[in-house]
Amino acid sequence: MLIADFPLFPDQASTMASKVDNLYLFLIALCGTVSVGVFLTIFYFAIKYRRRPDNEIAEDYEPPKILEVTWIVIPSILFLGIFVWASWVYFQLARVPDNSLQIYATAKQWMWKFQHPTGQREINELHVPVNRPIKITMASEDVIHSLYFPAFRTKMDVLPNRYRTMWFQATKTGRYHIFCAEYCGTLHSGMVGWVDVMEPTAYQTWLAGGSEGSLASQGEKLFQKYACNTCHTNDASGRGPVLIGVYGSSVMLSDNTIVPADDNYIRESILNPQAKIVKGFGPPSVMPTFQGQVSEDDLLKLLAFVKSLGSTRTAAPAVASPQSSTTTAAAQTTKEPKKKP
Amino acid sequence: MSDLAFEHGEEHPPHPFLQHHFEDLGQQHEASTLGMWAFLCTEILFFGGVLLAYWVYRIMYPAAWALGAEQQNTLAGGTNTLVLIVSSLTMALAVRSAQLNNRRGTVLMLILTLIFGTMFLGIKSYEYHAHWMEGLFPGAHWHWQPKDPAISALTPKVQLFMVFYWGLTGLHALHMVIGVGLLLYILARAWRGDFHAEYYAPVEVMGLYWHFVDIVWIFLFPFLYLIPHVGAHHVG
Amino acid sequence: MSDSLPPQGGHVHTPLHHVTPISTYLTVFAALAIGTLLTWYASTLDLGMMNTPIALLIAVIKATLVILFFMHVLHSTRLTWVVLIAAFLWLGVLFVLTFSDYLTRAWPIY
Amino acid sequence: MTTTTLHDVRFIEPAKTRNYLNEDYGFFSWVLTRDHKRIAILYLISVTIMFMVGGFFAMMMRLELLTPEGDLLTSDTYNKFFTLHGIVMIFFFLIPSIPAVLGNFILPLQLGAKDLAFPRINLLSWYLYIIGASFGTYVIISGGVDTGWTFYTPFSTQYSNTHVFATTLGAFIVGFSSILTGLNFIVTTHRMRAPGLTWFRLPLNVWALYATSIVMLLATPVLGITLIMLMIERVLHVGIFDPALGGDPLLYQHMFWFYSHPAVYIMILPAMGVASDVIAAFTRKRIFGYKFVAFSSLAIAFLGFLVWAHHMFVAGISVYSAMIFAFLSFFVAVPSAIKVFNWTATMYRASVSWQTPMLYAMGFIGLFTIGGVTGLFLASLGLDVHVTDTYFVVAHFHYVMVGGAVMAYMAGLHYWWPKITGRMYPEWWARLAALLIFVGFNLTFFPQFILGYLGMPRRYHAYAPEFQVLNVLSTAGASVLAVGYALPLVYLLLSLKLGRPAGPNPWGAVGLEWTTSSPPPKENFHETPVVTWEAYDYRGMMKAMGETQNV
Ligand code: HEA
Ligand code: HEA
Ligand code: HEC
Ligand code: CUA
Ligand SMILES: [Cu+2]
Repeated sequence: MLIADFPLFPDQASTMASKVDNLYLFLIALCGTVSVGVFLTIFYFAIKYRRRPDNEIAEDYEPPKILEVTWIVIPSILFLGIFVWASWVYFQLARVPDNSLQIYATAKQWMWKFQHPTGQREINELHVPVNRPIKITMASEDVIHSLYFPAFRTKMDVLPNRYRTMWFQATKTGRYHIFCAEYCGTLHSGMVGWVDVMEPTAYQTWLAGGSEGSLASQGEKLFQKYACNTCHTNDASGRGPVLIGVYGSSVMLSDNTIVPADDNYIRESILNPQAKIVKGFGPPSVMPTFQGQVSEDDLLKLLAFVKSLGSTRTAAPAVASPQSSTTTAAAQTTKEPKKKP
Repeated sequence: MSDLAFEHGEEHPPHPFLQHHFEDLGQQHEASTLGMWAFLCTEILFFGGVLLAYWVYRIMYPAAWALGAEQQNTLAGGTNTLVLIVSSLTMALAVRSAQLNNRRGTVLMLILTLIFGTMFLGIKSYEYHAHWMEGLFPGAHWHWQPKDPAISALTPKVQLFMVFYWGLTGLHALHMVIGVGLLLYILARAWRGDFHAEYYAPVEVMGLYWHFVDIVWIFLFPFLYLIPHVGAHHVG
Repeated sequence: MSDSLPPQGGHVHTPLHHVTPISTYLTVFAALAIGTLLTWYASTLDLGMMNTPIALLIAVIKATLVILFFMHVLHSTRLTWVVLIAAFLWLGVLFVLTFSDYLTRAWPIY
Repeated sequence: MTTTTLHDVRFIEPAKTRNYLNEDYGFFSWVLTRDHKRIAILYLISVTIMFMVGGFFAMMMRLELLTPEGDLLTSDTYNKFFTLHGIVMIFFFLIPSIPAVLGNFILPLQLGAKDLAFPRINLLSWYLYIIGASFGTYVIISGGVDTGWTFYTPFSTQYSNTHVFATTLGAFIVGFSSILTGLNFIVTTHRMRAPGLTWFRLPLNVWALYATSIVMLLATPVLGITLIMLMIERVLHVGIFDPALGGDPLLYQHMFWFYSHPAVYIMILPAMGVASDVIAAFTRKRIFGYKFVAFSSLAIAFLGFLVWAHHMFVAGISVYSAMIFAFLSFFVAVPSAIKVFNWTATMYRASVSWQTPMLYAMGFIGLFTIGGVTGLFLASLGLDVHVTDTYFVVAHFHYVMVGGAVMAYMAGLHYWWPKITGRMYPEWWARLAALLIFVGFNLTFFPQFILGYLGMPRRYHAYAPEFQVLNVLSTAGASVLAVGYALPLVYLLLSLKLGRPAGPNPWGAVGLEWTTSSPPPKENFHETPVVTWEAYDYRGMMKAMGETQNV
């Protein structure tokens, strides 16, 4: 597929790449045949039946009507097939595998910031191990961006004020493009970077290089800095609910609705505590809003910390919050990325 | 093929209000009413767009919406609903009078419609004034806060509600103002005696427009003034 | 006009318009006024989840009355019906398909 | 007054007959005219200017993209250029092009009417267009706008510090111009058909314009209100679409595409109508499966409303919703397929003339097919994730819009030019231009498919060096294309003076517009026509012609 000096086909460097490419090649074959067929037929008719003195008047002939049915039914069936195939690929792109390595990303005009659970931070560079599913949780600090890995055939818009997750599993080591695919202002075309896919051992060495402590431990420091710990203590004595085991559980709210405590819930709890108030703690909630005080990066660290509390939940038998019954039920949904071995 | 030629027999002189490109008044009448209906389709989708946004956020922020509706003067809104319905009735009667060659009836009913329409706008401006004074105008001038400080977090969402309140009622009021202008024009023509059983399309078209504006309000009243606190009494 | 031709094309020759009796107008008006009071009254009751649907239902009935009688759709051509139904159909498309996203999103609310 | 018939072939100098052009003179007889034909000319002039403006931005972009580095334009300038290119080409050129120019001129003629139903509203919509375009021009002169033609929030409402307000206001106003045109067409088609002209005797162009008008009438208001909400948000800083204040940027996208997807059918449906008329005229055949083609226009108009969120597959809509929209997207392709195959089948055992309009029409079928099937690539969920917001999309929409709609516009312009001006254009120059446009077009946009699949994102002012070769090809193609478009500008203008008088029906085409003199008289027909023949009744016409010749 490669012509010496310039490529006609992108690198296939993820588990999804060949699946997307197969669909693409199939569509080229099918649609190519149809388009070329239409082209040639027109051209052939235009020459064969060109207007000549003996052909001034078109023949009094209509093709059989059954043709009409043919070209309604056959394309419809083909379309249905393509739709099913394409949706199958889409589902795979959308479903994050359970054992993924967690990475956080923040988009802002005009750079990508990545944070590893072990605390490494990178800008416009991303180091990942090969053959390991990587899950990226991301949000934007300003406008909509889109994180695009052409070699992995995946991209996703990054929205302000909301976490979204995407995933990929690289299959080939090397350096591949990262692009911002959603127009985001002046330096949109400069919002690019590289993803470095490394052998697991090389990745370990890279990880061992400088870090300010794991993301969760940085989050713990922030937890103290923002005085969260004054209310969220480890026993039920504080003014706020105990946060141990909250992540991944289902929380009963003061209006008796139950919501899952996922990334976006934690985020909202910090930025806008009044929006969803835990039963027994209001309304109103005494928790102040941290909107405008905590940066996206710090939010991610706090999130990582709250998540790390979740994973120890089985060990800590403490009653997590006033409605412990709901937390136990949801404990098995907690999918924590494995810590650094 | 000369049968294609169309022989145009000499007919009686054309009606003064028959436009040159129509064959007869019937065709012209049908064209104007269809035109107005088509225009109303556009209007339905126009209001529909804001209403869509309104509903999306109403479902997202029920408490703020309820709180926003609480700030409205239901008495004024309800009165206005009735005023508008009366004006719709008089408008319908104006069309009827025109259909029946009743010039005086037409003029009278149009004047009544005009009065009620203006009355609506009067009450509306009274409400607007009150909102403005209370700081319920979104943007830089906003200074409203809920009485209960515990729910002050809802303020930005209430502001969003008020955006829709001003937007929807403003759009509606704009239509009313245009309607009043059109009414004046139609009234002048009715006064002059332009309309009769065979030529009353302008009155009919005016009526369609006026009733449509009334229908919009029929929806706006419950949407903006009467939102219940569904299962969220704790916030209010 | 040659009479042998079918009255095709857009030519309608006589304005054949229905004149609605005053009593109908008054009845409709009364229904609208009652509907208004009813909406207001219903909103003062706590009907739980039913408040919104009821308010909507009353509004739809009122609007239908205005359309059918004040706007003469009841006695209008089929075309008018088609035009009207088209508008509401499209409005429905706008709402239904948009909500097909919002109501199935994992996290619809910020 | 004489009687005109189908095959009345008199070659009178246009200037010597009484017609809409020489009825009266002077500036005000034009800018205050209520004659649909003159309004069409006004539109023709304005739309052509806009095309040149949009083309200028396109050429500047292509020059910038000659090299990977951003060397010719600054990134801000580049961003403004693609935004202005998109806005000018879509709102000020393509949407009004076929409907407001060709439709305005031809629709009443094809219906046998003296004018559109509301001549004054027709003039009003031209003025609205001009006011909107003035806002556009003001923006261009005073520093531009950089949001992309899609005005995505929150960038457009909170971050961009260019002229977003004036631009959206301009787009809003042109929107009303388009609504009023649609309204006029619908009423005219229903109420002003000549005696005997039943629905199934209408040329397919009328069906297409009718379907287009439905879309204009029902989609445009939603854009209007969305832009108003955007303006309010921008001025008042309230959170209608700003997530920081509780708004949802995806709601903006839903509402924008609720208009803008159907809008692509506003562009392509009239193109399909023109293609149908041209193909029938230059094959001297009735379009195969007339009713299928007619109803597929309506089907496209309706189905086109159900697919808008296929522009949002990676934007954050729910997976289920994405599936619904993808599924429906495939089904909007079925009526398009019907048309493509029926046009092709029409050419079977036909009498195909290779005159310019037909060349454009054949180009249209081929390029629209390529553009359309790549639309299917994009509707394929899993594949769209990779190619969305890349040059693959850019190539797709230029194939449908330039290869499809603009080609058809050129076809129609040449086909009806003799009717509009009373003069013939120079055939050989026209064929040369058609060829140049076809070749240049493919050279410009085919490489972009490959670029897109390679992963080159759109709206990029500088790009990775490995993409250069294909970009150079594309720029080279664009230069050929520019020459191709410059030619008609010259020879069409010259033909006004030098062109051979055309006579009422230079193509031997069937249709009411060809039964009146060229240029038509002010009231279109010397006598109200009565229709007794089916649409595209070429056999009937030929027979009649043979008979009269034998007499
Ligand atoms: C005239 C304009 C026009 C037309 C007609 C179309 C037609 C279609 N478009 Fe296109 N589209 C645009 C203009 C247009 N589009 C624009 C401007 C954008 C980008 C906007 C932006 O982001 O700036 C876009 C973007 C766009 C996207 C979003 C891409 C993205 O951003 O990720 C998608 C996704 O589904 C799409 C799909 C389609 C489909 C399915 C059709 C169908 O209607 C096509 C149907 C036609 C055919 C399919 C061809 C004929 C059929 C046959 C010959 C049948 C035989 C085929 C087989 C059996 C395989 N288009
Ligand atoms: C009707 C719509 C239409 C038309 C006709 C065109 C025509 C062209 N377009 Fe455009 N295009 C869009 C609609 C259209 N485009 C849209 C909607 C976008 C997306 C914008 C966005 O992202 O927001 C886009 C984006 C777009 C891009 C992508 C920019 C980017 O994402 O970074 C490019 C790049 O090559 C491009 C190129 C061209 C070219 C070369 C032409 C050529 O066909 C133009 C040729 C025409 C002329 C050159 C003018 C006529 C010529 C003369 C009168 C002769 C004299 C003039 C000269 C010699 C200069 N267009
Ligand atoms: C003044 C006391 C106070 C402070 C300071 C405080 N919180 Fe809270 N927090 C509460 C209360 C009370 C609740 C329960 C009511 C609610 O949901 O708003 C709560 C709820 C939460 C929840 C949801 C818990 C659940 O069980 O669902 C999270 C997560 C949280 N807080 C995180 C934080 C973080 C992180 C900080 C610091 C940046 C912080 N809080 C600071 C009082 C506080
Ligand atoms: Cu960030 Cu584009
Ligand atoms: Cu689309």
